[in-house]
Parts: sequence; structure tokens; C-alpha cells
Amino acid sequence: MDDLGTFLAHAVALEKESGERFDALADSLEVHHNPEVVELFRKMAHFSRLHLREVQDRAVGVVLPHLRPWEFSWPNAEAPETPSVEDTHYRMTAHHALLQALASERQGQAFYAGVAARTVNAQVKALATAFAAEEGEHVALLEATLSRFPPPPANWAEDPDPPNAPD
Amino acid sequence: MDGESMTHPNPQDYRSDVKPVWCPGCGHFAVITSVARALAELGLARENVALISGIGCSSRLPAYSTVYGFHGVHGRALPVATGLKMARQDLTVLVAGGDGDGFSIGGNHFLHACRRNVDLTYIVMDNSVYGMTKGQASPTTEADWDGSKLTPGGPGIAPFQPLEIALSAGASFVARAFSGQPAELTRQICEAICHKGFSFIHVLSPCITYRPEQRAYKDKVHQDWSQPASDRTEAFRTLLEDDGFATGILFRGSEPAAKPVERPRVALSDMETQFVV
Amino acid sequence: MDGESMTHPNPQDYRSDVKPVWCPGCGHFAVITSVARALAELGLARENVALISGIGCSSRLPAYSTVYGFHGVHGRALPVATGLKMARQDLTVLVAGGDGDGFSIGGNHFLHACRRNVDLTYIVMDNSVYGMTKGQASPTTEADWDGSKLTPGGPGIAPFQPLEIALSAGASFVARAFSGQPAELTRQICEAICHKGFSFIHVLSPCITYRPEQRAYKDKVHQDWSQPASDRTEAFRTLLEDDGFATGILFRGSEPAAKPVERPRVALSDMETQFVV
Amino acid sequence: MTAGRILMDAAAEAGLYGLMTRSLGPQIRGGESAALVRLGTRPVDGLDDICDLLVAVDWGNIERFAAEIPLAPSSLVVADPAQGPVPEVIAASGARVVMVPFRDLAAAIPDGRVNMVALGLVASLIGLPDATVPSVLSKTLKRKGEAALTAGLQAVTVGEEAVATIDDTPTLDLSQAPTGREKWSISGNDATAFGVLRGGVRFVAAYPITPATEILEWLAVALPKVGGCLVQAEDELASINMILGASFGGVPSMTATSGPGLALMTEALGLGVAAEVPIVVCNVMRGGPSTGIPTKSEQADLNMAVYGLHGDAPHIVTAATSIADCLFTAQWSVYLAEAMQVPVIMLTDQAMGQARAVIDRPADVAFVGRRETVSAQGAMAYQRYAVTASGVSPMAIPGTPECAYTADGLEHSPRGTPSTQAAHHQEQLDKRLRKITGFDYGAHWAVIDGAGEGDTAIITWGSLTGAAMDAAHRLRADGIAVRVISVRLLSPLRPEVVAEALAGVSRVLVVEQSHGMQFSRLLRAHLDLPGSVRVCARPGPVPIRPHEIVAAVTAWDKGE
Amino acid sequence: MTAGRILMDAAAEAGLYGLMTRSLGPQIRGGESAALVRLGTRPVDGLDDICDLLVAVDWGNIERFAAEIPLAPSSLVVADPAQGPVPEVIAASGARVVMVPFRDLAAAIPDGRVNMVALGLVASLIGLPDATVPSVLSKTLKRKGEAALTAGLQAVTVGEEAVATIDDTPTLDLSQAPTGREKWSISGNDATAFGVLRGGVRFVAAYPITPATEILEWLAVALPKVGGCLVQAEDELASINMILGASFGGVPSMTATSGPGLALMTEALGLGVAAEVPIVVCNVMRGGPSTGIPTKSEQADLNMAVYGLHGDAPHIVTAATSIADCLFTAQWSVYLAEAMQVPVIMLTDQAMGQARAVIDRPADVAFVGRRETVSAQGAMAYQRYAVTASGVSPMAIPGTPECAYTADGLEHSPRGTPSTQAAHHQEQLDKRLRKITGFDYGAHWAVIDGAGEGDTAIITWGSLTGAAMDAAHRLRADGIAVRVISVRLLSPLRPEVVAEALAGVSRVLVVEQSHGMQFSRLLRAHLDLPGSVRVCARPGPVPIRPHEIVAAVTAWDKGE
Ligand SMILES: Cc1ncc(C[n+]2csc(CCOP(=O)(O)OP(=O)(O)O)c2C)c(N)n1
Ligand SMILES: Cc1ncc(C[n+]2csc(CCOP(=O)(O)OP(=O)(O)O)c2C)c(N)n1
Ligand code: SF4
Ligand code: SF4
Ligand SMILES: [Mg+2]
Ligand SMILES: [Mg+2]
Repeated sequence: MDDLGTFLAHAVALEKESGERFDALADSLEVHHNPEVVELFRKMAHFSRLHLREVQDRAVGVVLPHLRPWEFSWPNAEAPETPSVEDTHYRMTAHHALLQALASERQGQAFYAGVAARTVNAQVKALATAFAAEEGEHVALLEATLSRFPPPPANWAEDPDPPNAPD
Repeated sequence: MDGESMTHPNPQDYRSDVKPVWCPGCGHFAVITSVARALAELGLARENVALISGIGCSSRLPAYSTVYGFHGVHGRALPVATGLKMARQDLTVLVAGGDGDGFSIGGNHFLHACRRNVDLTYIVMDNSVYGMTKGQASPTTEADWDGSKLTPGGPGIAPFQPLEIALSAGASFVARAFSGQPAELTRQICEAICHKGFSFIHVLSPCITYRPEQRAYKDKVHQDWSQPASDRTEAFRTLLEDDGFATGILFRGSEPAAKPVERPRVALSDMETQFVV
Repeated sequence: MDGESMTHPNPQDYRSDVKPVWCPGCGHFAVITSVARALAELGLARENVALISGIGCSSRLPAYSTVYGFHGVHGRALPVATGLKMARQDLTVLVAGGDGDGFSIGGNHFLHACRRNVDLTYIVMDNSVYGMTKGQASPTTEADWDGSKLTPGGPGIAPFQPLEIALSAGASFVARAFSGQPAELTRQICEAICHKGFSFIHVLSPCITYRPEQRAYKDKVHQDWSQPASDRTEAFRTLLEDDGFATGILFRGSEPAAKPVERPRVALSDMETQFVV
Repeated sequence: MTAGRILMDAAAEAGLYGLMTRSLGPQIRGGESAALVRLGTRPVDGLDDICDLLVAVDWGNIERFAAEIPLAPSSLVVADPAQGPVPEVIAASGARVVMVPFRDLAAAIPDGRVNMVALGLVASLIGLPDATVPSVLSKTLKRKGEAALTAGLQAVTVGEEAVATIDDTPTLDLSQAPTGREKWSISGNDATAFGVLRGGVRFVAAYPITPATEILEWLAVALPKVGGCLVQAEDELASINMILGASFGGVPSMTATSGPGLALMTEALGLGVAAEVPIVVCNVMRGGPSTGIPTKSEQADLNMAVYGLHGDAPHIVTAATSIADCLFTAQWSVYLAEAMQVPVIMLTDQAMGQARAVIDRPADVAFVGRRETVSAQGAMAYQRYAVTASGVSPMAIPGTPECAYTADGLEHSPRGTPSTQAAHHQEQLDKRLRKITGFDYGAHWAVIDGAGEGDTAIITWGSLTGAAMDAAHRLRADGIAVRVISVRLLSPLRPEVVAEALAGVSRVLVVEQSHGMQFSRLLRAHLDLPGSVRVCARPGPVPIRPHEIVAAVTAWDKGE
Repeated sequence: MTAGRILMDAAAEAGLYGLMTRSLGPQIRGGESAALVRLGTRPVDGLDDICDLLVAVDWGNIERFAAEIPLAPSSLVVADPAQGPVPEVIAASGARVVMVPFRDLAAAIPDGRVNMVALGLVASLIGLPDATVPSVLSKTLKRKGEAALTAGLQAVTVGEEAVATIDDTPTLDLSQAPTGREKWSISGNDATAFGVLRGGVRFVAAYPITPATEILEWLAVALPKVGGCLVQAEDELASINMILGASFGGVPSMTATSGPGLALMTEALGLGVAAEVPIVVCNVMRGGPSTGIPTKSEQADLNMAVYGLHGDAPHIVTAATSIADCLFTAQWSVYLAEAMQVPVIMLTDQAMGQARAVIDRPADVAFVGRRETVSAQGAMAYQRYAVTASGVSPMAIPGTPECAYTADGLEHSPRGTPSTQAAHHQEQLDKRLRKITGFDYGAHWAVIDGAGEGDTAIITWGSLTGAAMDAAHRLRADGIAVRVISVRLLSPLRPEVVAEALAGVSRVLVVEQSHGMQFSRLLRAHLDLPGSVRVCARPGPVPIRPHEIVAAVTAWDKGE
């Protein structure tokens, strides 16, 4: 990724999609009465939006190309910091939520580190390195938090009530 | 590269404030996201898009979007959409639903919508189960899946092949996507909307409640169909080798889409003459 | 050759005294004749055979036969037959109808009957028109046939491909015949009845009233499929080259037919225990 | 059949009114058939008691419809001696029989047709002016070429000449025929089709079914000329859902079907009720139950039309009262559907749908479907299912910015969001009922003859209206004052309005063509009919004739 | 939910009767839910007026079903302080509120669950014997392993102990509880399923739909054990036609569905009527119209069940009067269908279908479906649709030599040959009506309480029967004699029999759960109810409670 605009477009999308996804997951868990996880996801969404603003600030004056959703050079199916939908569960606990958040931050960090390692554009390299470092801080923070939320018992997902058929 | 992004609406503009009732983790979440992204990408005005569905978890999509929606009855989304598009050629009409809605009770409309080639985009969220009614076997369920009390020991029937049927029935755009790959899904939706004629996108969309084993889909899918065939026979040949997990656009034909016939206008009063003795 | 014919009932025994309302010259006459010959050939007792149909000229078949018949409602012959066969495995169950009955209103049941593979023999008398309701376009009608006021200028839709759909949907026996070749048709019916599973015979059966040009079918058909494929993919390949007039048995699979599950018997009174507190 | 049509058109040229219905055998082509023609100097809305003249070119399967051709000693039967003796079912009536060798007469003319000979004979027998038949014939046979026309004209002349051999013939008094009025020759199905077009329908989806197909065929040709279109659907489930889709798109839409098809539409009709999408479904009734008797008439789909939806699903049911009225009722039905955003089932039947009448040109009426809509609003403020005083909530048509909503068959809040709350359910149920019970239907709810007259009322509907009117006419001539109420708005029935129309009545005769007395039970369920009530009900296919109604009233009058 | 079930089973061990219904949010899993349990020393067939005890482990979306949980100042609300203040909808009732920290209590136990704490609390509060809950719990949690059981038992104990903090608790007088009777714990849907099996059903085809699916799931497992089978069909059009086919083959057959599915079945139901093929369709009603409120109860499919077929199509409509009665009515419905060779629609509703009751073991009844059949006859002599005095024509089952015929939905002659003749139509219509109006239904047409008592009758049906019976009980206690008639045979309604049951009555109160007063209109259409009539009707989802019926009668009594 050797073009500054392209890089920043990626950074913007990465934070934006992350925030939107955390919000969507929070909504979903709100519907399922899991306030603990909702709070956590909302917080993550908030942080993503803060970071988005930071990235946008850095992008002032740079013309960002419009990339179509499938034109981004993500290493995986989605933007790296986007927590995956399928890892959520209505009975998930803060422990799971933190793991999910951690995974997303780690991917973000890896993405930026990868860009920094490969780019030939010095400006991009500098920015990517900085972003990777920032993500590293988040990772550390989340790891610390996670230690306060030990894994729940193995049967955490078990629900004695049957599913509902709302038709 | 020239500030073009300015003209693109925000995908969130296509999402309503109604919160999905879906189980956290359901594949359908990625579909509504991809639809919103595709609409934003194409810059379609919300009021000029209609999203039609039947009944099922998947069929709840319209309420979660800010375009015009019609949440009809089980299995009848395609006829509603056909009527709408034939009467209102100016609208972009999308249809969404599940494997039960589309291939079981709605199977006949699927066949005939493929043939009729009205310019619709049909997205089926296939989880090989009836999610909404507590997990019965659907047409695409494996013969030996014994997760439902309604079919103890499994349905015992060979699964329905959506892409083969769509091709045989004459669909002019046939694709497969996976909800875990939203970018590719978004691309397919964009292409399908731009395609003039009936477009069918088969989306593997796991039901984590009744088919938790479908979480493994992500390890099974492989993006194989990089270039759509323009020849139906060729597409068929590709399909004969399919394992059910290849994604991409399989076929894009060029038959003209069905449209109302234009005739010179006549005043109603002039039509009376045929009755006069 | 060894007096065997003595044991064969007379085909006429399978014909009732009700006179067909069909137009003289209608292709359907040959079908009832062929059915009677096939039943005689197989020596099936009349009371152990049931002939199920929907509504249409072609669907009038049961009354013209002396086996048990069920002349149901439009498009629903296959489910009636499925229920009958699943409840009464001892009977030989045939289903007969038209292209409108089977592929238009009955299209969904066709799809699912092919998949379900219940041991039925389904004979569709295809004349590419709704004979009984005065000649409207059917799913198999050519896009440009403008013989109906309901579709001025022609239906404008690619015709439905019965054999392709049947194969895609999983039918385990697929054949095509022409009413003008009753011997071949009789042979196919015999083979279909003997085949254990869902058998589909597509019969080109001209409607001389609304499609008089179909008299030319006799010059178009060619008996090409001399050996049934046992591999579905191979059958598909054959079909990709089909001009719609090849006759013969295209495919014969070997999937086991659907049957009710046998379980050790339990007395009703023993079932009560599950409710006792 | 063609001969019957030519005869009626010729009579129309002579200033007469007419009605022609047909009775057919089960064969697709070349089967036995009878054309029943009634001509008159006043508009003719139903068949008369007795067939004055029966011309039989052959007797094939006559027992299949003898019951539909009532004869009396006063009737004249003209038959061909070559067809054998007059069958017992006919002879038993005591009708006078005259022999005319149609076949031989026709055979003597190159390319001569038996039915043309019979046409000439009938026209001359009843005294149509000489020029009328040839004039219609030349229009009809024009595209068949000169030779066909010559043969036809010759055959007609031969028929006319044969009349000389018959005396004491049933002749019409043509001097009573009105002149100078524009007349239409139209079938009920064509009238329905033209009516919905006038009402504003621009989209139709349908699946063919006897006896409704002609409505669709007419519209398939007409719609593209006014910028609309018709889609032939794969089945009725598709057709009804297609019109829901089109109407959701803002385009007034309809379909036509008959009993079995309507049965397949009820789920989606309920969706139309719940999602408040206006549509019109014209159901041309045939004999039931099940496949029943597709080619014959009956009024037995009333129950299904009124009550056939699941849940509490208030909708409108209308019925045309005559062939001419098919046009009015169809147009009005579109108007009602659009004004109230509700499905309307319009009932006609085989007897009026496939019959053809010569009528006065119907008056132009102003009813055009117009829906209350919204234009762009403040973001998110739009409530599709707002609870309004009238019950009608302005509808946003796709394309209107800031008003996008999701039409839903699930119970919903005013905004349209799914809801299971009792309060939402109650208020939406109230609203959907209120909009149709509170609507001002004006005087169109019924066709009333003899309003306020006498103490006896005949209540009927649909194609029996003509017979009821004829009966009332005769009863009045006999000094018995009666009023006839033919109900055009079958649901909702409004008790106050009916009570008003029945003020002063102490005897009500309900006349209907169903075995289950469906109409009478519908009235009972919703109204208190005044005084004593009798029901004159018979299933199809034989319609109730005027004299039966006269007899029912007279018997009652005599205290029987 | 599970806690509710355990509570009821524990109460059953203590000799009590019980009823549990559920109210759920729209989420598939993990949504808000309420279990409404009523326990009693007499059989419990409906909910009571007021909820004595509400235990709220959280308040999530309480407004969604607050209307379904009536509270009064006499009620006790136990809530968790950690869940925030008591919501206004609850507080407004004036109920006494007590706080118990469920979540904290549960958290203190390894693997402790909130609902088990609540269960212990409730069991102790109402005074269930100590051993009952642990006993049921150990059965329920057996397959979950020792640890789960220990955790459960511990949580229950903690809950029991918490009761000490509450005074003046609602306790049951267990001394009144009958002992030594065999009790069943069964849902209405299971009872229906077992009933049809007992009636002889051996083939089922169906398409899943809420709230009917459990009937099918039970049968899918049970049928193969008695030599039958269930086919999951592609849609309801298929399922109903499949059972017609199986029944044509001589095997008693049924399907189960709910409103939208029944709507899709009406065409084929008409075929069953015309071709005289016995089938049973159990329709478990939910809120309508259209998709409506799938998880909630309503009695609004009555119209469609009775009138929803096209043409004159007489058939049977039955309704279960309680959870226990689902078994009887289902068995009887199969019997009626087979005896009369006619489709029977059996109505139950979500409130009884998905509710579970503790009942006395139902009495064995003798009704088993048995069809009048023929064995080999003289060639060609067999008349499938022979016109008989009873209207029932012996049926040939495929496999019977010399009797082959074609079952037909077209109108036919006695032999079964299609016919359009008026005489054939009339005689077949007569016969098809006669067989169901002339049948001897015995006393089973209704469940009557207080036969002959007083001058006030409450007429009701279905799941409101319990409330009506409760109301009658209280009214009698107050000196007002009333009788309750809960109609089990909704169609055909037989005027003489109803008149007999109403002899001496001058006031009739019709009680039903529909917005359109469908039941009351049905009665009006077919009967003359004696004296004055009032209707107490309300749509779903909130059921009518006993006190509302009491109030309606008392007000009338006071001349209001
Ligand atoms: C006529 C009718 N029959 C049955 C139902 C019940 N029903 C609702 S959704 C559904 C199946 C949905 O499955 P699918 O379309 O695969 O959607 P999913 O929930 O899996 O996304 C069924 C059977 C209904 N609503 N209407
Ligand atoms: C529900 C329903 N819709 C429509 C009809 C009318 N209808 C009767 S037969 C028929 C078409 C028959 O065509 P096909 O099956 O091709 O038979 P054919 O007469 O050509 O042999 C139609 C549309 C009907 N009887 N029932
Ligand atoms: S039940 Fe399955 S399909 Fe439905 S919302 Fe849950 S995960 Fe998704
Ligand atoms: S209309 Fe056509 S299909 Fe029907 S009987 Fe006549 S020729 Fe045969
Ligand atoms: Mg699904
Ligand atoms: Mg045909």
C-alpha cells in the first residue's frame, strides 16, 4: 500500500466498520437482554469512533480515493478490526466479548504492522507504524481487562428454556 | 480518486432504527449490512428502492432498512416483487428471503421468476433450516440431518440444488456468496442490481441456533468462480463439478429483461366504439 | 412366445365405458391407450392401480380408465399421489396431467416430487397450451406464440425445460415420448412403473384445436436416447444438446425410493406413560 | 352460438334490447350447445319463464340441458325431421312442434350452413325487419370473404322462406322499441373489464379460469393501449400477490378468477387487509363446490367472499346486478378499494359474465380510484398506519422521499413496526373496521325498485335481479305492491341503511341461487329483517325464473 | 419457562392441578418471557382474574406483555433490586412490592441460576411440600449431570430461604387437593396429537407453522411406532392434498396448521367435500389477520373454518373446550370425519395448544374412525356416490376388486361420472348436506354446565370455556343461577338441539375472543337465540377473564 490516500482510506474504513459493527452487536445483545456485554460493545464502538476521528484528522488535505467495498486490500474477508458476527452469542459473557474485541484489535495491529513492513512510501510507513503502536496499546489494555474477567463455566451457553418460534 | 467519495451516501443511511430480532451471531446480519453497502455504493436514492420479502428470520430484512419494504406472506415475495417491478419500471426492486420461503413454499414462484426474467435481484439466505419455526429441515437440508423432531432420523431426501434449478429455469444471473465474506457479497449485490434481468444470489448464511455446525462454513467456502460464464451450457458444466461451497458469479446471460409492452395510447372513450351496435 | 400372452389381460379391460370429451385427433387419446397397454403388459390387477390427476383435458384420463382414479384439483395431482403411495405402499400409483397443471400451477410439487423420490410414475401430456381453458400459453409455450389473447404477441418468456428441471430437481427416472409413437410410450410407461422411485415421462401430445401446427411433431421427433444414462451428469450433458424432440429414456438412477420408516410397534396405551406425572 | 349473436345484433339494429346466454356440453369443440336469446322492447336483464320458441337443429344430449330450457304448451318447437322424433323431455312439455328440414335446406346451398338457415327462420318468425340480419351478417362474415357471405345470405333467405310453412308465430311488437338511443352489445365480462379500466386499473395479473378468462383477455389487449399491462401468472397465488405488489407501487390493480382460484387467494387477501393495500378481485362464480360445474352459474361463493379470510379481516364485497351493471360495479369497486385502501371482492357469475346483452349506453360515472397519499415529510415522522378518525391513513407511494416504510402483514404499531401488544392490535383492528363501516357509500349499496312501496320486499342480488324485477313488475300489474332490493354492497352490510329501505315492510322474500341459503344467512347474521321472512333458494345451474318469485309472493299473499 | 414447568410438576406431585401458559418476545432465543402459572385444588382450565404473585427476575420489555399480567393491590410482586425500580406499568396496579436480590443470591452459588432461585422462592411462598421441587428437579436435571443438579438444588434452597424476608404470603390450602388420582401433565397440542392417534389416524402430512408445529412433532415420532408415517410437505397446498390421497387410500389422515396455512387449504378442503374424502385438519388459531401475531391466541379463524370454502360445501367444524378436551375432540373429530366421509376442521388455539396443564387422566372413549366401505360387487354396478337415505355412500378402498371408481371434484352422477345436470347437482348437494345434518352427534355437541339452571345462559367456545365456567361458579355462589354452554360442534349448528339446551332462558351472553364477533354472528345466522342477547367479545391476545363475565352478567342483572 504505497499511496497515502489509499492507506488513509483503509484506515478510515477500518475504524468506521469496526465502530458500526460493535454498535450492531451491542444492539443485538440489547435485544437479547445481555446488558453487561452491551455496555462493553458500546464502549468499543465509542473508541472506534474516536480513532476514526483521529484518522480523519490526519487525512485532512489528503484526497481519499473512493474504494468500493470489495476493492480494499484486507488480509481477510472483512476489515481487520471488525469483530465477527458469528462469534457472538446471546448468553456470551464479558469474557467472550473481550476476547472478541481483543481479536479485532490484534488483527488491526497486525494489519498496520504489515503495511508498515511492506510499503515503500515513507509517509505511509510512518503512519502505519504509529497506528500499529496505537493498536498495540489497545491490545495491552484489553489484555489487562480480560484478566479481570475469567472464563465462565463450560456450560455458559446452556439455556434450559427452549427456543421460541415467533414465526 | 477525485473526491468521488463525497457523492456516496453512507451505508448507515440505509439502516433503520429497528433492531433485528435475530440471534446474535446469525449470518443474516451480514446480509443486511451488505445490502446497505451495495445501495450506498450505487448511490441509489432510498425512496427509489423497494425491498420485498416473505416470512422467516431472513425475511425480516425490510424492516431493518430505510428503503420501501413489503414484508408479505410466506413464500410469495417474488410475485409481489414481479408485480411491483412490472408496474413501476423506475424502481430498483430487491427480494430477500430464506431457503424455506424461497425453495419450499415459494418454489413455484422461484421457477417462474427465473423464466420470466423481470429485472429483480433475489437474495436467498440459505441456512438449510427453517429458523423462524424452530429448526425444521428445509429443501436444502442434508438427507441425514436429524436435528428436527419433525423428521426423526433426517428428512431422507436429496437436497434441493438452488443454482442448478435457477440455471435450468432460465435465470439470467446466478451467483453464490457467503455471509462471512460481506465484501464479495456486496460486490455480487451491486453486479446483480446493475444486471438487467432476473438475478439470483444464493447466500450461505449460517443459522447458529439450529445449525451451529454451520460455523464451519467459513473453512469450506472457496472463491472459485472468478469470471462469470456468459454461456448457460458452460455454466452448467461448471456446476456439475460444484461442491456447494464455491462462491462467485457463476453465470451472466444477456436475454432482455421482461418489460410491459409499449403501445400507442388510446383514449378510453375511443375504446367504447367496439361495443356500439 | 410360450403362451405367455394367455396370462396377459386385455388392454381394453383398463378402459372404462366413459367416452372421452377430447377433440377427435387430440394427442391424449394415444396416452390413455398406452397406459392401458402398459398395465395389461405388466398384468397389474385393476384394483391395485390408482391413477391420479389434476385439472385439464389431459387430467381427464382417470375417468377413462377402470383402475381407481382421483381427479383432484388443478395442479395438485402429485401431492395426492404422494400421500396415497406413502400410506399404501402396496398400490401402483400413476399420475397424469398437462403442462399447465404440472409445470405452471403445479410447478412446486413437481420440483419436490422429483426430490422426494416416492415410487410414482408421472406422465405429463405436454401440448404447450392450456387446452381446457381455450388455448392460453403454458410454461412450455414458445416465447413468440401469439395464439392467445391473454398474451398478445406471445408470452415473451423462455419456455420451461421439463427434463432439465426434473434432472436438476433429482428425479430418478426421466424420459421423453411422443403420443404419435404409442409403442415407445407404452414401453416407457412399463419401464417407469417397474422403476423403484419417481419416474417422469414427458409426452409430446399435440393439441390439435389450439395448436394445430403441432401435427408437425411427427416429423420432428427422433428416437435418440436408446440407452438410459445411469449417471446424472452424463444425462445432463446429453440434455445440453437436446432440441426438445429427442425421445427415449434419458436417465435412470438408483437412489432408493422414499418409504415410511418401519419401527417396532408400540401399543397406544404404552404411549400414555409420557404424560403421567 | 354465432347465429344467436347475429340474431341479437340484428334485433338491436331494429331498436330492441336483448340477452343471450349459452349452455354448453363438456366437449372442448363441436359439442352440443344451446343459445338462449330473449329480446324485448324494454331492457332485458334475465331470462323469462318460458321459452317461446325453440329451434332445434339436432337433439344431441338434449337431456343435459333440457332443465335449462323451460317449455310450455304455448311454446313453439321447430325441429328437423331428419334428427328423429322429438325427445320425450321436450315432448312432455306439450309444446307445439313444427318440422323444418334444416339440414336438407342447407345442403341445397353451396357451402350452406344449418345455423344460418335457422337464423333466417327465427328472424323472420319473430318479425325482425328484412334488412337487419343481412346487415349484421355482412359485418360478421366480412373477413371470411365474398363466397362465405353469399352462402350465408342465401341460407338466411332459405330460412326466412321456410317460415311460410308455420302459422301462428310468436312475433314481437317492434313499434314499442325505443329509437335513437345509442346501444351497446356487451358481455358481462367485457363490461367488468371496461369498468375496472375506467376506474383506473392499470395493472392486472391473472391465471386463466372459466368463466372469468374473457375479462382478462379483454384487458390484456386494452391495457397496453393506456400504458398498463397484464401479466399471466403461474398460478393464482402468484397473481394475487403480483397485484398487491403493483398496488403497493401506487398503481391500481386487479385480477379476475372463479371459485377455485379465489380459494387460493384468501391468504393474500388477508395480507391486503392487514397491510392496507387496495386491490380488486373479480370473482365470476360458477357451480361449486370444488371444480364443480365450471360452465354453469351459481351464487355460492358468497360465503367465501365475505368470510373466507382468516383472522378478523374486514374487506369489501360488491356484486353486479346485471350485465350492464358489471361496468358500474367494477368501476365503483376500484374506487372503493382505492379510497379505503382495502381489498374489494367483486362478485359476478357465469350467467352474467358470459352472457351478452344489448343495452343502452351506460351513463358515465365519475368514480375513479384515487388514493390518499403523502408527499415528503420530516424524516422519520411518517406513520404509515396512523390511527385516524376515518381509519384511512395516507399512503406513501415508493418514490416519495422521507416516507419509506415497510408494509407488513404482521400486526404493527402506527409506524408499521411489528408489534404483539394488545393495544396496538386493538387500535389497528378498530381502524381497519372503521374505515369500511364509516365510509359514505351513498345510494349505491343497492339497486332498489319500488322504494317505499307495499309491505312486501324481495331482497336479492346478482344475476337474479332481472328475474326479481320482472316478478315485481307482474305482481304490481296484479295489484300487489312490492319493492325489490338488489344488494350491490354485500359486505359490510349496514343495518341502518337496510332498515330504512325496508321501512314499512312486514314480509321479506329472500331470493338467491345457492343450496346453502348463503345470502339469507348473511342477512340474518348482520340484520334484523322486519316481519316474517321466507327464502326462495335453489342451487345452479337452473336460474330462478320470474314466475317462481311471483308464485312465492302470491302464495304468501294467499296465506299459504 | 423451565422453572414454571418444574413448579407445575412439583405442584402436581402435591396433588394439585395446574395450568401454565407462556408469553414470549419476538426473539428466537434469550428474549423476554413470562410463564403464567395457575394452580388449584380443582381442575384449572383458564387463567384467573388477577395474578396473585409476580416474580420478576428482570423487567426487560415488560410493556410488551404487561396487559397479559393483571395485577391488583392484593397482588404480591417480588423483584430484584438490581434490575432497577419497578416499572410504571406494574407500579400503577398498587401491588405490594418486595425486593429479593435474585441475581446476587444466584451468583453466590457455583453455577447458580436465577430462575432456580426464583423457583425455590415461589414453591416455598405458596407452601408446596418441601420434597416436591427437589424431586422434580432431580428428574429434570438428571441428564445434565451431578454438578448441575447440585447447583440447582442449592439455588432452590437459597430461594426458599429468601421467603423468610417476606410476610403475608399467598398460600394454597393443600388439604383440599385430591389424592390418589392418576394425573397427566400435557399440552393442548400433545393432547390433540394423541387424540387423533387414538381416533385412528395413521398418516399425516404437514408444513410447520406456529403454534401448531408441536402437534406434528409429536406425531412424527409416534406414528412410525404404530405403523403410520408423517411426511413434511413443501407447503400447505401439498400437505392437504397428500392427506386427501392417503385417505382416498383408506388410511385415516390429518394435518395441523394455523390461519395462514388453513387459508391455503380451502380449495382442497372443498375437494374433500365434493369427492367425499374424510380428513381432519386441526387449526391452532393465532392472532390475525394475515401473519398477524403468530405467538398469541385469538378465536378469529372461526369464519374461515365454517364459511371459507367456495360453493356450497358442507363440512364439520369442531372445537376443543380445554387442554384436556383437545384429546377428546381430536379423537371425536377423526370419528366424525370417517363416519361421514367429510373433512373436519378442528379448532384449538395458541392459548390451549401451547399451554400445559396438570389434569386427571382423561377417560377412555370408544370413538375410533371407521368408514363404511364396500367389498367386491357385481362388475360396474358400484356407485361411489349412491344417493342413500343417510347421505353416506359406502366407499370402495383401492385394492377392492370390481369397485374401482374415480373420486372427482367435478359434480357427478351417483356413479361418479362428471355431470352438469341440474338434477345430479341437486341430489348430490342434498346428500352431502344430509349426511352431516342428519347425523346423531349425541350430547357431544357441547359441554354444558348447569343444564336447565336459571334464565341466563353463557354461550362460549374454545379456550374461553374455563373462564366462563369459573364465572358461572362465582355467579352461583352469589345466588345468580346461570348455565354455560360451550359449543364443541360449531358447524353444523343444529337449531333444535341448541333450543333445547336454552329452554327457559331469557338472556344469552355470548363470550368470544374475536374483534368481528364471529361466533355471535354465526349463532345469529343459524339460530334464533331466545330473549335478549349480549355479546362480550374482545380480540386477542388478552383473554377474557372470569370477572369480566361475572361483571357482564351482574350488570345485566342490575338492569344496566
Ligand atoms: C402459509 C404459512 N405456512 C407456514 C408458515 C410458518 N413459517 C414461518 S417462517 C417459516 C420458515 C422460514 O424458513 P426460511 O425461509 O428458511 O427462513 P429462516 O428463518 O431460516 O431465515 C415457516 C414455515 C407461515 N408463516 N405461513
Ligand atoms: C385453481 C384453478 N385455476 C385455474 C383453473 C382453470 N384451468 C383448468 S384446466 C387449466 C389448464 C389446463 O392446461 P393443461 O394442464 O396443459 O392441460 P390440457 O388441457 O392442455 O391438456 C386451467 C388453467 C382451475 N380449474 N383451477
Ligand atoms: S434462528 Fe437461526 S436464522 Fe433465525 S435468527 Fe436465529 S440464527 Fe438466524
Ligand atoms: S383442446 Fe386440445 S388438448 Fe383439449 S381435447 Fe382438444 S385437442 Fe386435446
Ligand atoms: Mg432458512
Ligand atoms: Mg396443456
